Parts: sequence; C-alpha cells; structure tokens
Amino acid sequence: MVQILDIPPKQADAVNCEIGPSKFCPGCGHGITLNTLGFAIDELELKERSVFGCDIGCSLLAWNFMSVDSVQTHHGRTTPVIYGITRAVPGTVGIAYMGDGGGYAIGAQHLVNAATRNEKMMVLLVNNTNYGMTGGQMAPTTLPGQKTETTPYGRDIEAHGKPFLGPEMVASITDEKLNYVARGSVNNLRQLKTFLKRALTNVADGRGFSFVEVLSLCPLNWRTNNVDTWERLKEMESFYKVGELKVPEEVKGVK
Amino acid sequence: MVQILDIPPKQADAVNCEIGPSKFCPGCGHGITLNTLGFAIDELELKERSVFGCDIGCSLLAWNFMSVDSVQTHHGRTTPVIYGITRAVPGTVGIAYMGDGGGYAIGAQHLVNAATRNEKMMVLLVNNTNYGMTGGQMAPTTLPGQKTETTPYGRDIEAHGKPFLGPEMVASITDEKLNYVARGSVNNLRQLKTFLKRALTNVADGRGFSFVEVLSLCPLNWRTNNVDTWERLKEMESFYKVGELKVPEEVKGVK
Amino acid sequence: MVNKLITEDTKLFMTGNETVAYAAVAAQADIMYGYPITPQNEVMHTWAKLLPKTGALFLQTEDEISAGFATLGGVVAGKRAFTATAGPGHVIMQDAMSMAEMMRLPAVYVVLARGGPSTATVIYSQQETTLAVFGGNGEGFRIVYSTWSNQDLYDYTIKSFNTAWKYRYPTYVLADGYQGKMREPVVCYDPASRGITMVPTDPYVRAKGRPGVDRPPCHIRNAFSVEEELLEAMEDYQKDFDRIAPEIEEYYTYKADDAEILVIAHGIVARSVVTAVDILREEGIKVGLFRPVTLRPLAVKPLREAVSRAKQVLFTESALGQLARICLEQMYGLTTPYDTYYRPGYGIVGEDIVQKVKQMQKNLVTT
Amino acid sequence: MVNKLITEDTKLFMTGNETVAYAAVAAQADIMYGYPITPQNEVMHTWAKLLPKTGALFLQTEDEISAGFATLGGVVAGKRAFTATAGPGHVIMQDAMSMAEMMRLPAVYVVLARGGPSTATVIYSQQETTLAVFGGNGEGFRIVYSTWSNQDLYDYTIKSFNTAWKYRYPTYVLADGYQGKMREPVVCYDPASRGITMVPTDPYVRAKGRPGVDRPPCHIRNAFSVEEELLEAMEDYQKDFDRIAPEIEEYYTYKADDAEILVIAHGIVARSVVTAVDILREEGIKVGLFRPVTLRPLAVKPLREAVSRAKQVLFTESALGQLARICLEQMYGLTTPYDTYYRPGYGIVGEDIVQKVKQMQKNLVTT
Amino acid sequence: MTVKLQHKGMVFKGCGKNNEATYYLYTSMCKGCGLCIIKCPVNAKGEKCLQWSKEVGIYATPAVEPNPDLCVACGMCETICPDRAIRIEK
Amino acid sequence: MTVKLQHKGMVFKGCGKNNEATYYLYTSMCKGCGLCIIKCPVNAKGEKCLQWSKEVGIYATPAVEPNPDLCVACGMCETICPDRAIRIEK
Amino acid sequence: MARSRIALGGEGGQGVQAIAKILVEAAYLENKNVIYIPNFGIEQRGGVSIAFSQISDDPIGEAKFAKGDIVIMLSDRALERCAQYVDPDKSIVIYDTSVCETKPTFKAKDIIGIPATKMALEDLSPRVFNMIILGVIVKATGIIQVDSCKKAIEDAFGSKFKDKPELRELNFKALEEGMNLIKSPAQV
Amino acid sequence: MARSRIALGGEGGQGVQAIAKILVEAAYLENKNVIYIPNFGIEQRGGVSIAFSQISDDPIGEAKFAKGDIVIMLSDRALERCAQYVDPDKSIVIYDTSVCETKPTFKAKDIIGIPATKMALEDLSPRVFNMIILGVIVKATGIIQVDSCKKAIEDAFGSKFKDKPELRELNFKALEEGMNLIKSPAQV
Ligand SMILES: Cc1ncc(C[n+]2csc(CCOP(=O)(O)OP(=O)(O)O)c2C)c(N)n1
Ligand SMILES: Cc1ncc(C[n+]2csc(CCOP(=O)(O)OP(=O)(O)O)c2C)c(N)n1
Ligand code: SF4
Ligand code: SF4
Ligand code: SF4
Ligand code: SF4
Ligand code: SF4
Ligand code: SF4
Ligand SMILES: [Mg+2]
Ligand SMILES: [Mg+2]
Repeated sequence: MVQILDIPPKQADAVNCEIGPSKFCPGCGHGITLNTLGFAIDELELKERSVFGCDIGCSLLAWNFMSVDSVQTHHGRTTPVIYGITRAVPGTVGIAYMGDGGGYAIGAQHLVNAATRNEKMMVLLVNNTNYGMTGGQMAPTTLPGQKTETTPYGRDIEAHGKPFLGPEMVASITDEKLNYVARGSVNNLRQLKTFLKRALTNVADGRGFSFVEVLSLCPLNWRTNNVDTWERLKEMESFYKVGELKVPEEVKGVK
Repeated sequence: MVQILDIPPKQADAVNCEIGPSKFCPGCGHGITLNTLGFAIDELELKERSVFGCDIGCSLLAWNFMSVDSVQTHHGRTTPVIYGITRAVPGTVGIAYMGDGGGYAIGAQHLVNAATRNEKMMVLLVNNTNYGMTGGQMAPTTLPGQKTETTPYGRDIEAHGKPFLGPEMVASITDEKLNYVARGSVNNLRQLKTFLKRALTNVADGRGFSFVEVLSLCPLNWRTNNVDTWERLKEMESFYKVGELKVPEEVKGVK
Repeated sequence: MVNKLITEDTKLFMTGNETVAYAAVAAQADIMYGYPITPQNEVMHTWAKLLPKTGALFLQTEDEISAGFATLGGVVAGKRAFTATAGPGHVIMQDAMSMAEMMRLPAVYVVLARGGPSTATVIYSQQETTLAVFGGNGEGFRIVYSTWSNQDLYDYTIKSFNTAWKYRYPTYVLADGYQGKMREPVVCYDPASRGITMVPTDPYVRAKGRPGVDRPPCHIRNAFSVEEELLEAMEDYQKDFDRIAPEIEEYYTYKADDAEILVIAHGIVARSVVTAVDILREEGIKVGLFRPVTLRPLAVKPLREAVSRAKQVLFTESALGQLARICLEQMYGLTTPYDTYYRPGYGIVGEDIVQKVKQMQKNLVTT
Repeated sequence: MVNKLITEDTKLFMTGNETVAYAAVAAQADIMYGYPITPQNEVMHTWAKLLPKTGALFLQTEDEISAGFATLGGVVAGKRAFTATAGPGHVIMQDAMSMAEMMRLPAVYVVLARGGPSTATVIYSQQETTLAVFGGNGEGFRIVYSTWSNQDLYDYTIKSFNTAWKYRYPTYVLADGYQGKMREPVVCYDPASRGITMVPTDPYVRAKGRPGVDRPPCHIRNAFSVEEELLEAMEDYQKDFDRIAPEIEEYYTYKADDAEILVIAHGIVARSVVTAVDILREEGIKVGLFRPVTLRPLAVKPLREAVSRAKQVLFTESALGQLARICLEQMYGLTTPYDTYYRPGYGIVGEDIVQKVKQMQKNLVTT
Repeated sequence: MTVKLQHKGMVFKGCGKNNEATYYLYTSMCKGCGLCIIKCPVNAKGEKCLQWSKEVGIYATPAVEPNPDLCVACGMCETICPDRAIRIEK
Repeated sequence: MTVKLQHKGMVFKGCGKNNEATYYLYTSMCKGCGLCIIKCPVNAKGEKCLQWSKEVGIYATPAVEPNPDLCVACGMCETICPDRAIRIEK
Repeated sequence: MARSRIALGGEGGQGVQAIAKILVEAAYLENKNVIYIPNFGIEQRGGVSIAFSQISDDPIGEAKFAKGDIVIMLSDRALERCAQYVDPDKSIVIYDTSVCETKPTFKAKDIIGIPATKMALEDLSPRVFNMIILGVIVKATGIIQVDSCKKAIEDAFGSKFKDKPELRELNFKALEEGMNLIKSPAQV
Repeated sequence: MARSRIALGGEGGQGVQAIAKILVEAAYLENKNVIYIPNFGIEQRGGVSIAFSQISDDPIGEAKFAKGDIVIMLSDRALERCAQYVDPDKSIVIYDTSVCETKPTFKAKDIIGIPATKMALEDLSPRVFNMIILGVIVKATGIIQVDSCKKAIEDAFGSKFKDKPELRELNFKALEEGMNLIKSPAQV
C-alpha cells in the first residue's frame, strides 16, 4: 500500500521543502507553529523581506526549517541578533523565534528592552511549559503542580512562584497604538494564523514591536500520548488566557 | 564661626556613622534615598535581619554606607546575589539596591524572574533617568527629548522608544495578595519612607517580593544647579506616576 | 544541617552527574543553584530528587549569570553552595566567577565541558580548560581539579568544598560530558569514614551578633577606587596562591618513570592513554602518562622532571592545545621535543594514541 | 553609505576613544552597537555625536550580551558593524564572541582593558589579554591587534574591519583605558589616500535575489548534532588560520638586534620600554624591545629569533603574565633565561623597567 | 535548489462528502504522533474515521489512515499535522 | 567600632518659632549642593531663610546657613540633605 | 575474560540507551567491571543515538573505544554512522533487516541480519522491541547470564510489572525470542 | 628642550583634568609633542583625580611617568596620593595652602605654597580657580607661551565667552593672577 508519491506534501512556500521531516519530536508544537507561520508569511508575501532567527532550545532545530533567510543564535539571544539586523537594514521583517526559557528566563532583559525601545521586529515565543531541549526542566511557564525534572514533586508555587505571564508583561510596557501583543494556541490554528499575520503586518508596516506567545505541545517531556497531549493543552488554556492584548487600529483588518 | 562640633550628625542607626560624607556627588539622590531607607530599617527594627546588596552603578559607592551587613556585587547582579542569600538563609530581609540601568537594562531578567518566582526580597531601584556612574548615558528611563552622552540630540522616542515603566511592569506579573509595588520620589520623603517600610514589612513577614522605584536626582550628569535639579524631578513626576501599585492588605497599616 | 544519605561505604552504579550530586550531599553542601544545560542537567535533577531526603536547598535560576551570582549569595551567607554548568553557560558564568576571584569567595563550580566554541555540541570536549583556569578578566586565582572517572568525581567534589573553604579561592571540578553521562561503579562513602573533616564554613553576612554593636557590619566589595589598591590585592593573592600551591598540587603518573615517550593528558583522555600505554608496553614501547590532576595550580616540578627524563613528549587532548598551553608555559627551558594529537570536541581512544605514538617512535628511531 | 568626515590628512589632538570613533568612520563602518562601560564610553559618545554628519547608525543596547549579539546581527546583514567594551562587559560579551568564532562572523570588537578581575578599577590594566585572545569556550579563532598609541588606534581600527571581512574571523583591537583616555596627536586620513581599499562586505541574510528562487535561503548555524561535524569544522578553521597567519602577523622591535636583554611587552607598556631602552642604552646597557602587535596570531618566528639572540629576556606587563603565557607556549625549546616584571592593573613607567633591567644586568655580570 | 526529496506514502481516494477528495498520507513524513487522530471531528463524534495504520512512518511507529467512507475531507488533520504528512486534494 | 569622626561646623542658636531650636551645619559633611535651599518652606515664601554661607564645605564650595530669625525649625532641610550635614535640635 | 566492547546504534526513539543500561546493569550485578557511555545528537528525538558499553573482568581504561567487538545497528542512519566502529577482522555486526533498507557494505568478521522490528510489531508488541535486541546481545556476546539480565530488567521495570504482571512475561518472552535469533555466542 | 612632566592632583570636582587639557592643548598649538593622561577614581566626584601631562620637542615614549618635574597638589588627599610622583632632588612641588590643612612632609627640590582657592573665592570667583592654577603652571614651567594658553582657553570656552564676554576677562585675569603667584620659571 505504501508507494512512491509524486505529489509533494502541502506546505507553505516559506517552509523549506528540501529537508523532509522536521527534527522535532513526534507531535511537537514547534512544527505546528512554524507551518502556520509559513502560511502567514506566504499570505502576506513577506518571504523576501523576512529574516528568521531561531534560539537555542528546540527552536534551534528550525535552523533550516524555513525557506526564508535564517540565523541560528544562542540560547536567549535571538532578540538582539534580530534587532541587530533590523537596525542595520530597516524594513526587514525580523522574526525572533524562541522558547519560553529563552524568552522569559535567560533572555527576558532582551524581551522587555526590545519592547520598550519599540524595536521594529516580532518575537514569536513557544510556550511549552518546560525546557524541552534540555530534557524537561521547569520553565518560568511551568504550571502549578506540574512535574518536571527540576520539580520532581511538582511545581510548588510557594517555592517557585506562579507561572510567567509574558504577553501580560509585554502589554504593560508597550503602546496600544504601536504594538501588537497576543497569546495564541496550537489548538486554534486559524486564530493563530490571524495573530501571526497581524504581528507580521505591524512589523512590516514599520509600526513597531510585536509579540505573540503560542501555547504549544511537548509530548516528549510531558510524557503524554496523543490524548493526554491535547488534554494538557486545555489545562494550559485555562491558566493562560488566549487572545489579543494590544491591537493597533491599523492591523485590525488583517484576518 | 566654624568650630569642632561634639554633637554628631543626625542619621539612622542603620547608616554607617564612621564614613563621614558619602562618596556620592553633591546633591545626589542616592544619599537621600539611603538615609530614608536607614530610618525605615530603624523604625521597623530590621537592622540585624537585613542584608544590603549594592549594584555597580553609583550605588556601588554605598558599599559601606549602611551599617547593616552589605555586599557589593556586579552591575545588574544584585538581585541574584540577594536571593542567593535569602534562599540560603530564609528570614533574611534582603535588599537589592540598584540603579535604573542595573535594574531595567542589564538586570531586567533578574527583576522579572525574581518577581514571578516571588523571591522573598526587596528591590529598591533608583531612577535617575541616566547611567550616572559611567558619565551620563541614556538609560531605559531617560525622558523623551532628554540629552545624554549617547543621545546628544535628545532621546528620540521613534529611535529609542519610550521610557521604561518599571513598577507597572512588575505589577503586571505579580500578585496583589503577596507583593508590594510602588514608585516613590525623593521629593516626598515621608511618603517614600512609608513605601519603604511597607516593602520591608512585606519581606520581613515572608509574604513576598517587593519593589520600590525611587525618582531620584543626578545633578552631576543632568548638569543642573539646585533650582533646575528640583525642576527636573517635577518633570519626571509628571511622566512617572508616583504612588502604590500593589499593596497587600497586611501592610496597609504600616505608615 | 543537611542529612547524610551515605553513612557506610556503598558501591553504586551510576552516572557521573548523579555522582556529583551524591558527593555534594556527602560533603553536606547546603544549597545548589543552577540552570539547565546539557551535559550537566542530571546533577541538578538528582539533587532536586534527593531534596526530601537530604533537607538541602535548591534554586533553579533564570540563567547561568544568576546561578553564578546566587551561588555567591549562598557562600556569603556562610553556606556550602555550588552550581554546575557547561559550554555557553560556563562562558557567561565567568561574570560571577570573576567576582568570586576578586572577593576570594569559596564557591564551588562543577563544569562538564561540552563542544565549543558557541553552542557546538551537547556532550563532550575538553575545550573549556582555558576558560576554567583563566576565564574572566582576571588572573586565574582559582583552583581547578580535573577528574577522569566517576570515583574521581565523587572524591574531588567532596574535596573541592574543603579546598574552597580552607583557602578561600573559588574551586572548580572540571570534567566533561562523557564523564557526566557515563555510568560506572563508584564507592560512595561518608567523608568522616576516610578521616576527612569538612572544613567549617562561616558567614560573611548575618554572622552572630548585632552588626555595629557586637561586631562590625560586613562590608565587602569588588570595586576599588585606585590602581594602587588593586595592585596590592593582586600581589597579596599571588603571594597566597604561591604559598598554598604546594599543598594543593596533584598529579598522577602511569609508567612514567622509565618512559621514553611521555604522554601528557588530563581528564578522561588520560584514561585512553592508560589503555594505550598498556598496549604499547606489551609491544615493548616505553610509554608513560603524566596527568595533571590540578590544572591550577599545576604540579610544575614533577611535570618538568618527567618531561626532562623523556625523549619525546606527546600532548593529547579533545581540544586544540589548551592543556598544552598551560604546561608549555611551565616547561620553558626544557628541550625534550614534543608532538601533539588534538581532537577538538572529539573523543580520543586508546587506539588513536597507540597509532600516534608508534609514528613518533618511528621518527625517534630514524633520527 | 556612511559619509566620510576626513578626506585630507588632518592632525587632530584627541583621546584614544575619540580616535577609535573617527577611525571607524574613516573605515566607513555602518553601525555601532554598545553598552556603557568605563573606559570605553567616549567611543560611543563620539560615534553618537557624529551621527548627523556621518549618517551612520547606532544602537545602545540593554547590556553587553545584547551589544555583542546585535553586532553579529549587523554583520549578518552585511554591514561593517562593531562594538566596544571593557572589563566585566568584555567577560559577558564572550557569549557573542564565541558565536562569532564558530560562525566565523567578521565582527570587530574594540576592547579597552580596565582593572580586573571583577569590577576592580575603571581605567587601566592589561588583564584582558587572555580573555581577548582565548576567551569563550573555544579555541581562540580570533585576530587580536594590540595598539600602543592613538595613531595605532586609528590605523588598526581601520585595518581590523578589513582583516575581519577578508579572513572572516572576528577581529579585536585591544587597547587599555590609558590609551582610551589619553590625549595625543593623531594624523587622520582617508584610507584610500594610503592605498587602503576597504574590503567589501556582503550580506548573509537579505542578499540580492529571492530566497529559494534566485538563491538558496541563508541557513547558518552554530550548533551541530554530532562530534564529527564539530571536529571537521575545527580542523578546517585551524588549517585556514595557519594558512593566513603569516599574512596577518605583525610585530615591532626597537634596538632588538644586538640586545643582550630583550624586553617583551605589548601595548602601552611597550612605550615605557622604549623610554627605558633609550635611558639604558645611554648607559651602555644593550637592551631592546620585542613588541607583538598581533597577539593572535603571534609572530612566532621573529619572536624565537629575537629571544635566541638575547642573553636574557624580560617580560613586563600590567598583568600577571598573560602575554608571557602566550609567548612562552611558542618559545618552547629555547633556553634564554627569562625574568618578569608584572604590575597587575598598574601603570608601568620607563623608570620601573630601567631599575629592573639594571638588576638583571647585575645578575648577568655576577653569574 | 533543485534537490528533490522522494516521498512515499499511501493514497486514499474517495474521501469527502462526495467522494471527490484524495487523501495522501506520507509515511516518509509521519512520525506517528497521533495528534491528528484526536483532532479529527468525525472521530470526535465517536466514529472511527482517522485511525492508526498498519504501515509505519519514519520512526518505525504506526502511521495513520482515514476511512474514506467516513472522512469528510475537512482538512483538520492536514492542518494540525506538525510534519506535513497529510495532504488532501479535492 | 569606636572610631569617632571629628565633626566641624557652625552652630545657630535661636531658631524655630520660640527660638528654642539649635541648628547645626556640619561643614565637614556639606557638599554645597544647595538642595536644602530650595526645599526650605520659608525661602519658598520669598523670604531669605536658608542661604549660601561664606563658609565652605568639604569640597571647598559654599556651605549653607539659616537665618535664625526666619527659620521655623521645620526640619525640611535636615531631612532632605543627602549628606546629613544639618541637624536641628529642639 | 577480556574486555567486551559493544556499540549499539539506533534512532533517538528506539530505546538504544535503555537497552545498554540494562545490559551494563546486568553485568554490574555480576560484579564485573563495566562502563557505559551514551552518545547522542542535539535533537531530543530523531538523531542517531549510540551506546558504548564495555564489560570486563579487569579494570577498564578508555571510556570509549575505537572498534566494537559487537556492533549493533538498528536503522539506516545508524548503519551509516556506526560503520566506523566496525573492525573488518574482529567485529560482529548485527543489524535489523526489517528496518534497514540499505545493507552493510563494509567488511566485518560476521554480519548478522535480524528482523527485530518486524518480530516486535507482528508477534509481540512494539514496546518490547528493545528486549528483543537485548536478547540478541546477551546471546551474541555470551558474557552475561540471562538471569542477571532478567534481574536487571526487574530492577528497571519492577513497579510497572507490579501493576501489570503480564508485562513481565511479555518482556522476558521478547528477551528469549531475541536470544533465539542468534544461533550461538559470537566468537569474540 | 627636554620633556616636561607635570602631575596635577586634586579632588574630583576641582577641575584638575580641565586644567591639564588646556595646558596640553596650548602646547599642541605650539606644535610640541604632547601627551596627557588622566587618572581618576571610581567616583564620578569626590575621589582624587590626577592628570599626567608631558610636553616635549621630541617624540614621547611612556604615557605616564614615575616622577614629575612639576607636581601640583590641590587638596590634602592629593598631597597624600601624589607624594609618590615627587623626586626629592628634581621635582618642584606646588600646593594650595588655602585648602590643604596638612603640609608636605616629603623632600623636593622646591616646595611652593599658593593660596589659590582663597584667591579665587575672595578676589575673583570660585569658577576660575582652575585658571589660577593654569597660570601657576604656565609660569612655573615656562614651557608654553601665555598666548597659546589664551588661545586654548578661547577654544575651550569660546561659546560661553560669546554669551558673556565678561567671562573672558575674568578667566584671563585669573590666569595672570596665577602667574603672578610664581616668581620665576622653576628650574626644571
Ligand atoms: C547560555 C546557555 N545556557 C543554557 C543552555 C542550554 N539550553 C539549551 S536549550 C535550553 C532550554 C530550552 O528551553 P526553551 O527555551 O523553553 O525552548 P524549548 O526547547 O522548550 O522549545 C537550555 C537551557 C545553552 N545552550 N546556553
Ligand atoms: C557588565 C558591566 N557592564 C557595564 C558596566 C559599567 N557600568 C558601571 S555603572 C553602569 C551604569 C550605572 O547606571 P545605573 O544602573 O542607572 O546606576 P546609576 O549610576 O545611574 O545610579 C555601567 C553601565 C559594568 N560595571 N559592568
Ligand atoms: S522536546 Fe518537546 S519541544 Fe522539543 S522537539 Fe521534542 S516535543 Fe518538541
Ligand atoms: S553621578 Fe549622579 S547618581 Fe552618581 S553620584 Fe553623582 S549625582 Fe549621584
Ligand atoms: S499524520 Fe501527522 S499528525 Fe498524524 S500521526 Fe502522522 S505525524 Fe502525527
Ligand atoms: S480530513 Fe477531517 S474528517 Fe478526514 S480524517 Fe482528516 S480530520 Fe478526519
Ligand atoms: S546642607 Fe546638605 S543639602 Fe544643604 S547644601 Fe549642604 S550638603 Fe547640600
Ligand atoms: S528648618 Fe525649615 S525653615 Fe529652617 S532652614 Fe531648614 S527648611 Fe528652612
Ligand atoms: Mg520551552
Ligand atoms: Mg541610573
């Protein structure tokens, strides 16, 4: 029944068709997010103007996943590399792609300062409630009670605090007129694509810093099967509110 | 007319009486802030339980200013040193003292993560709208149009973004029930002392992370005389709202 | 006080990373601060898992900069505090390490070298030697142990706390990801059973007594106003370091006494040298190993003597001459010719060294 | 395109920091990224002040980590990008520098060494030599120029951009805070007037053409999956480095040919050696200077020759033997005895060297 | 740029309400995560539309296959698949 | 801990509404910033209460001194002084 | 007995490291000198993962080795990457014919193809694939006793077995089936 | 002419570096070889600040020097810190008697006390204190012309002088008063 297929898989033009299967684990939300990003770039015809930077974290595995110009950086350092580029070549649609560890822990100074300085770039942050690449330790986003390698008895909010509210934080230091801030989920890809398109448009228009967090899946470290993986995502959605926090008037029309 | 005086200057017991004049410039807000902190510690009788950490920035000059146990750290790194201490010896009232550069630029990841993890410590941040120690460069807090060594033609918000809203940011990721967040000013020392006492009490009670930003003076780098120094502070106050952002019920009684 | 888990000698079959955690418990380390990075993660995982039993403390920080500085906080509070890291984490942790160097804070750092530079590879290399020994903007006022087995990791992790607190220089246990991930038997013991007394710690801040009344308040710093102060501090530190070096220096040799070809290697590569020495000796080739155990301070005299006795020297490392540079500085004046076998970021096996030595041997005979 | 400010030779009396900014303009550097730290601040201040005239770009980042990585962003975008830092900033910037090393990105770093370790002092030292040359978790695949005057700062800042873009190794201009803060006359020139063509840059990202249509998309990385890939990269880099080294190596000697006592020093300390040489020569003592200009790669052959000719060698630095270590590694096998005069973090003047040499001279005579 | 990957997989014709759709499952892409199975709206109604296959994907773990009689060719599985292993042509 | 700094300065008696207050100005502490002058509420009313002195502080710049007749001993200057150079005793 | 060197390579998800861990654990239970070292790519899953195990009566020097006495390859990519550990004269190579589409092209002392994946999928359960491989190794090397191996399995999965005793049977069955795939201890 | 080495030390706020800058600028205008290097503490204000200036007809080697031909000390702390730059046989020492409470205890070729601060406060303006010192140096060294010095002052304060021409007079007056404090060029 298995045969050679002449018709290639359907994927965004902005996704590299030459690499075959991604290097992500089975069922990983990174792949879902990036496929969606690819379609968003395609629909806005931004492939040529875009530069994709990936962090160290499982996002590093995306170093050749996109067919847009891509740079792999260091853990937490994708934001400065990208604004280094967009400052040098204004008009570039810079996309800094990172995990919750890279964005909220080791790279948080870059996130908040890029936001306040209104760097004209987009940060796309994958929240999988743990450090995926290093084998599943606590991340700032780990849910209360969640077991990870460094919270083997579950995240105790008394000891480790409450999960990190990234978009809420970015919203508190940005400007409704200039900045786009949202939290999406791989549970709703149509909505996620709209969020991504709005963020990209806001950058492409030269308006300003845009931020999208994506609630994602990490079945490997969650040790979940397909059923439980989706269940876990629902738990995340009940903790982290999906939606838009800042939407400049001009991008409201983008669907 | 000048004579030897037998009566020593009036100062808090928590301030070191052996060093004589501080190492700060004439008219510096650091001295004002620290004297006020000293009285707050005295009034709460927290001298023995306190550890004072000073950043590199003009706050480094305070390494022996207090008569509480003190540690000088690196630029931006006072927060981790202090929570390193308070984690090791719970019950310690850790005070991380830093400038706006140390707190909002190079050390922003520590600030936001200590806040979300609810580290039981206090961050006291002196906002003087520039990098004082290094000779007056732009800080995240520099006001729009303000001339500094790195914005010699004035801070252009299009290029450099808008000033950093620290307490607002910390408030967005902390918990009304556990955390104290405020912005004071050296213009109103009675109020500032109350803010500091509430923050200290909140930490001493073991409730959680507390944050006070102080609008301060830097006549040296502002190149202002005494009149203009106070005028500049008023400008700051019209941009940065002085007041409390998060006040746990339990500390409301502290005056 | 941290609970001991091991009171009687117990042989355990575990990874190097687990070993470090067990050893730190045995040393009654109070608190670990850390940030995840392969290949050291399991030090943290094991430490975290043991907490209910040990009653020790743990904090996962927001990055290695924080882990490094928080560790100094723990030390300043008078606790046996340590952290573990690798690669890019080790690079940025130099910020804190240089503060420890300046303030002579007895922090313990466990480094499991991975490939470099940059992110490179996640497991193995010996490319963090220079960084461990001379990293930061200072003069290498650190003590660095290089281990080669899990037993070593156990022994030297315990020892590092004592060295640090006794001499008040930051102390490293430098291993690599192979050692961290490798599983081999270790005899775990209570240090007391070996006559090892843990050097008592004492707090810099929150010491007994009221500050300013019973004792002066603690006032410690790393910034000086003028050059003269810095010069004085550096000269003091150097004098101290030179004085204590003979007490600290350690090295290991294997059939080095009559070796015509002396192989100099550290860490796990030295194990491959032992394998090679055995093979080569069987073939009648007189080879021996000199393995510096302390990379800083280096056991200079024994090194020079061994080199002088040999006809040829071979440096071999999974790096581009980082160990060699440290040794050559101290070997100046000697004339024994040397050759190198470097495999940056790549494992070296006995067979590699056998081949290399045979080739050297051939040259020796023909010339 | 950045506007030239200097088209005809112009003598200016300014500080080293100002000189660096002017030289970067002359080199048509497109963009500077930076974070304040003494003693390099005025590089940034001057650059910022000149912007309306030059039309160049500038970004003050949130820390040196960002400045380092943003510089790599600028480079990847095909711009002549640079940054300047010192001390603790230099320490944490190694994070980005090691990425540049791995990806061979032609970033230019200007380092004005200050006291170390840690915060130490704000002005001067030569304690960042090891850090500049071998910092990070790598193998020192960098090119490092050490200057000794403001004219040098002008010349080598220009040169560093060409070296970086020609050879694609990150390139350092290593000076110190004395040089940064020191005021002396500099002849500023348009590089073209000296026959210097600026090596053209080209973008890694956003190159001409549609990615995936006219050209492959840019896909550059610093992480490898397996050891073999890393080994291969390192061996390639080493081969390249060895090949180009002879084109890059520079050194300077002063009355070294017949010197019985050869003083080895770099940077501003070498100037004091010149003063001392003049004084000592007047007294009939045959002293000379060997000054490595490139600390990496080192001009090994001339160094060995000069050392061989001398009866004694003196290393002198405002550090504890950081230059000496680099040299001694390459001097192995020679037997000329050496002495040292180290003043970590402290200025060295001609008189100091005169005294030291006289003492050596005395020993030479008596033994 | 003209490197072409060879793809392998299964073809299921007759999917969709009017049997007009063809369903391609690339075994050379499928990692057998099963996310699609949960997302299939027909499955969600309790029917057995998208299920584990006997064929394996690239990791030698079971791939998936639709029941053409039930599949409404809604494209949900195609959209969600992290590895672009499903293609539905109408 | 028993190191005692020697303090120098000026003494102004008869300050305050009932002339009961004594005003100490430590020239060994005053850096002449003049912040206190602006904060003095009496000055603010246009009177000349706290003014530059002919005596200099530690940086050889003018210190300040109150006019005891006008000074209400409100303590504002004492509180604001960054260098603890003012002490008012009632 | 001399040192036995076993290199085992497969895809990230195939359980290569788990197999090796049980193997060395079993040898450790027999009081042998053992050392095991994993080697894996940067991907959490999906790269080639190799386990180097050594079992010996004498102390062991080098942690890794140049050539394996037994080299087991469980995928095409593993076949490619592990070829370097094969000594043309001394190594016994075992590979999974039901997964590998390519065939070994290198020389070896002996090359044995086994249909382990197929066997697991069709006759047992995909979950016990690694037990089959373990059985193959036990039999091929002949250096550890089946009983120690079972003991090690028990130690590793004890709690799971308690919940579902039938799992124990399944695992042991797979182990034995794996052993049956090899005719006699390889001459190593 | 040989090299003149001038060390000038004072408190952070006293304008020590500004004085030295004008001095070397003036020498530079005369086409001399010059090098100036500041040395300051970590405090923005309040530490001791030292300026090392060298003026010479020949190229200058060392950027700093061990002993100054002229060493000027403007505060007690400067007196303490700059003593190291005084050669007992060769250096001329100048210090401000109206600020320094201690007196130099070291040996020097000549020690000259001047009441510069007092003069500034009482006769001129505290703002031109540094011009007095500059005048002192100009006269004491005799290596630069007053005119170049005035030109350098003009270059430095040109715009201020434009706004307030009386400032120019005040500054030049201070310069001259400073010169008058020294009887004749020191023998250096
Ligand atoms: C400076 C530094 N510290 C630590 C690491 C190790 N490291 C690699 S990825 C990672 C965490 C990844 O977590 P996250 O950013 O959430 O991404 P994910 O893998 O979960 O997508 C860490 C800590 C590193 N590469 N560099
Ligand atoms: C890692 C590092 N980068 C830079 C510096 C230099 N530096 C010292 S203080 C300072 C800024 C101080 O500004 P701020 O934190 O606002 O404190 P302030 O002096 O204004 O009170 C800087 C950049 C340093 N010491 N360490
Ligand atoms: S570890 Fe988690 S985040 Fe990383 S690739 Fe695997 S599933 Fe995705
Ligand atoms: S520079 Fe500014 S902040 Fe620093 S001590 Fe002086 S006045 Fe205070
Ligand atoms: S088709 Fe895609 S979503 Fe479905 S199991 Fe395969 S990889 Fe997972
Ligand atoms: S196309 Fe829709 S109905 Fe058909 S298998 Fe996929 S999800 Fe189910
Ligand atoms: S008394 Fe205090 S506030 Fe007033 S001028 Fe002196 S130092 Fe400044
Ligand atoms: S006490 Fe009050 S009235 Fe008197 S000088 Fe001070 S501020 Fe003015
Ligand atoms: Mg994550
Ligand atoms: Mg500030």
